[in-house]
Amino acid sequence: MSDPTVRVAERLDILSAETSEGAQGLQERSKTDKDELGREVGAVLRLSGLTLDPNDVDYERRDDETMIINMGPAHPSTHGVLRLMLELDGEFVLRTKPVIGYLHTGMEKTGEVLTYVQGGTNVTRMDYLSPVANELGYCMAVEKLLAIEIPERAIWIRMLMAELNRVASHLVWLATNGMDLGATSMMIYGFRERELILAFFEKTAGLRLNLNYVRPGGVAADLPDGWEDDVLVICDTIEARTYEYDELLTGQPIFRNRMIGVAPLLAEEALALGLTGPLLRSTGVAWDLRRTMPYLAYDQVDFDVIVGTYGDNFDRYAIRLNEIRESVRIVRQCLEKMPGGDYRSQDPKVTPPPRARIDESMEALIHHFKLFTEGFHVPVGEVYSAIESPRGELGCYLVSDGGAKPYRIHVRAPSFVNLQAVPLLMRGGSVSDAITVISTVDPIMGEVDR
Amino acid sequence: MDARRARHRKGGNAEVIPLPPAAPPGVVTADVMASDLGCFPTTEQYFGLVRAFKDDNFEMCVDLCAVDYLEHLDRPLPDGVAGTRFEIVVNLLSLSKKQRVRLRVQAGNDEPLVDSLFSLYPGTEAMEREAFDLYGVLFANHPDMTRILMPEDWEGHPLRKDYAVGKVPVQFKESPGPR
Amino acid sequence: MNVDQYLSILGLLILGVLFASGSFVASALLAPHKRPTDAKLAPYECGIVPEIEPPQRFPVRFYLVAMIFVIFDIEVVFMYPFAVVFRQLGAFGLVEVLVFSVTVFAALLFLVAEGALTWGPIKHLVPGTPSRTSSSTILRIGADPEKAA
Amino acid sequence: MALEDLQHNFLTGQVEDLVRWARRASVWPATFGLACCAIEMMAAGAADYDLARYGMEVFRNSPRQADLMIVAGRVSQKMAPVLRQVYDQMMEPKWVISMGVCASTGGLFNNYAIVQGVDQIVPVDVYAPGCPPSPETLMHAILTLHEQIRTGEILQRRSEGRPTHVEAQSNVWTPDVPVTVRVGTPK
Repeated sequence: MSDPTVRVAERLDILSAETSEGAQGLQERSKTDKDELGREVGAVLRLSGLTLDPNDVDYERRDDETMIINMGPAHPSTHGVLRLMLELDGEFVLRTKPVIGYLHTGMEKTGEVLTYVQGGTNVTRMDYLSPVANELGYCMAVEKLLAIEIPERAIWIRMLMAELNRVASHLVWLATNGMDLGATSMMIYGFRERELILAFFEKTAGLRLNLNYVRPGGVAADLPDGWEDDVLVICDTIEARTYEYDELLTGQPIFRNRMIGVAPLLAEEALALGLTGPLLRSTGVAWDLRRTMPYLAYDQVDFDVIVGTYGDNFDRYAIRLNEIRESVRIVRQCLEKMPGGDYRSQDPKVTPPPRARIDESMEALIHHFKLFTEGFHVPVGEVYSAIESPRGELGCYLVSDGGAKPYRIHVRAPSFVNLQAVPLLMRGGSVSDAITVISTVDPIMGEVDR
Repeated sequence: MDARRARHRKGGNAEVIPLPPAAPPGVVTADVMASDLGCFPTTEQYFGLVRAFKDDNFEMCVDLCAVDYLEHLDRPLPDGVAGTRFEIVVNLLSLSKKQRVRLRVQAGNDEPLVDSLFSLYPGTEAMEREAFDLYGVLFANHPDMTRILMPEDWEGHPLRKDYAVGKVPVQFKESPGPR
Repeated sequence: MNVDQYLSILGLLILGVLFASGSFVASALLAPHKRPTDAKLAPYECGIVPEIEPPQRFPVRFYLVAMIFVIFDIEVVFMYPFAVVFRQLGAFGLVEVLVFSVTVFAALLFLVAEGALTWGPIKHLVPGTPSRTSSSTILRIGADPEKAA
Repeated sequence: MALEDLQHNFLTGQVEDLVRWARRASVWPATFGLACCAIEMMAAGAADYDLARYGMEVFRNSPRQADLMIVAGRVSQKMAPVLRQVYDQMMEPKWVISMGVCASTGGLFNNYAIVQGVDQIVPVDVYAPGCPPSPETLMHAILTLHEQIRTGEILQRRSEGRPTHVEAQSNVWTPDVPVTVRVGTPK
């Protein structure tokens, strides 16, 4: 009797049928039509129409000269379960097609089953490097539908946590980007600094990751007392350490050869592809939602928007490194200007009453019971609210039919759109450049596949 | 609170912005929440309107998603717009004017078909494939109309309202099986 | 013909044979008897079972690199006999071997001149200014509105 | 006379303990990071919670050199056959830690897209609870695995008696594991 745990198939093609994604993958050149071939080669529409400069796209290349290979889901440097089908001519990448969906969790379907109170836990697991950004986008959409005002202190606490989360996300990017280029010590430094921030998150929200701290109507809990010197320690250490990373990486010849001038991007192409975040700013377009369409209290805080010039890998690295310093600057200003008052809106329909009052007043008990079993009702309507997450514009489109559960929740994930720049940036570079392209585009598969 | 102040608080600019000059005639507009202009083009006007917006320097198509209004065919819509089951919501953004526009296209009941925006904004290619994969909305002359998230041989479109959530009953009490 | 000169070569030969056969015997003895499954025999392609057979034709660049290796390989083979008797040959031997290696090196120079080793990516890179630091090519746009647009 | 034909007697007693001790002390994990748990696994591998103290300092990327697969994150339907393929290509003896509730039981996402529990695909040795499990929980799971290795069988890892997958329940769609890994599509 064959061992039940061993998966044998009489013919290998039965096995291969299970993991091949057929039409979603890269087909031979003879089977792909001109438009799709242009897309896979990375030709991007410019204002003057689809520019497929003939010498760039060589249709007549025969299939046996090139090799189609998988840089598949279980790959150390694809930052998660991204599968890239590459057509290689020796060492150089001719065509790329990202095949995604290997982490599709049906979060938008689960979002329709959970009430508004529980929605935060589902949304926070999308971009698992910056959970506060997801919750913030979702809660701002719900609050716009509810049309309630949240107290001053909640606004500033949200800004503080969002910026700390941006620093943590960029630190992980620096770490994995360093490891992709062989600087494994950067991996250790990056995660060492991040532990400081995670310790503070654990102290305020009780969890290191997936905090569910930002809730519709304000914040789950007030900041722990003595949080000022925690945040001060974080700001000083990380500010000093960024100069250490600068010293470690920027002067390093291998790092420079693999990052400077590799995978340049034009502003026109970035806008046509709908890219946002550090990818768009690296091409010189100064678009940062915190500055151009300020939300929360970003207009009362002084910070710089970092913009690149060449749009190549090095610019994206420089942008993210300096954005850490900007975020630390914002955190310092939040530290000074943090107002007093309550941390959650006092509207009983939205915020559950404090535990102590439940035993005293019957009405508080009813509110508590209704809020946590059925959740609060949101008036009919639809809204799109967008914030600036570390990877770009994170939008939340919410449709409510008056019930306690969102009728439709769609999260516009910045990584999902930024991933479309990968064929364009990889075209013509070598496979080692492909690794740096994936790293600087910084896709998070939880957010891409939702 | 006067309407202008209310509108501003909802995230949009003070007043509703006008339609671009080159827009096809007869497009119904409405004051849509948290966006500077809400348009309800029909499937015929859809492509022309988006091209008009693109020429009126709306440089970026930020978001495109489908919504399934199976239980709410009679939802509140501006007059002159017949609500169908599927609806495509497109979000355009103008970086120079700092404005957002939201288009809601009624895409039909059982065989939703809308023409693709790929030739205007190549960035919508993946979003349209996702709308096709999860909702079954077809996009005319889209370069690669295949599934993007679900496995290739998956039947059905999961995010439709008549598709079960696929919950597996969880045994809490003394569960008979090993798990 | 004194034999002891070749004794060391014989010993080396025997050791080589022993090592080679030894590993086969050990693996036959200690390896688990299960036949490797189809999956284990299939090449590892990041978790995807490969369906398309990789083409047998390889780009010509790899062949040129192999040629460079062969040049140096031949050169070293001819150096062995020289190394055994280089003391008796004296200065003449040294000059002779230098001339030989210079002529072989010329072949390498020709190949490198032909661009066998310059594999630069097809897409030309943006000529970055050498002195780029992490803050030289970025622009800091402050809060003043006219610069931010 | 292969390792598996060792008669458990006095003579070979010490050899088995030596082999098991050696294996326990140098288990190399294969990076199978899927979602949020992968970030916590990396944090566990980094400086503060250092996995190197258990002899696991290097995360092997190819299954040919890995002994342990830490399934860190939620396994989607599209990922199931890939996970099974990587598991099959791992060298014997191999172990599996199912890290996080999403890998162990589908966790928060009880829907069409997630395989409800990775033990429907690969036989799992240790389940680490938590969403995501903090690095300490992961280390606790690793230590329990070490105990299992130290006291377990040398090669007969999967005794027939212990069921490795969900029995077929009539009313519920069940994946017919293990040959065809693609789980059915619920209606």
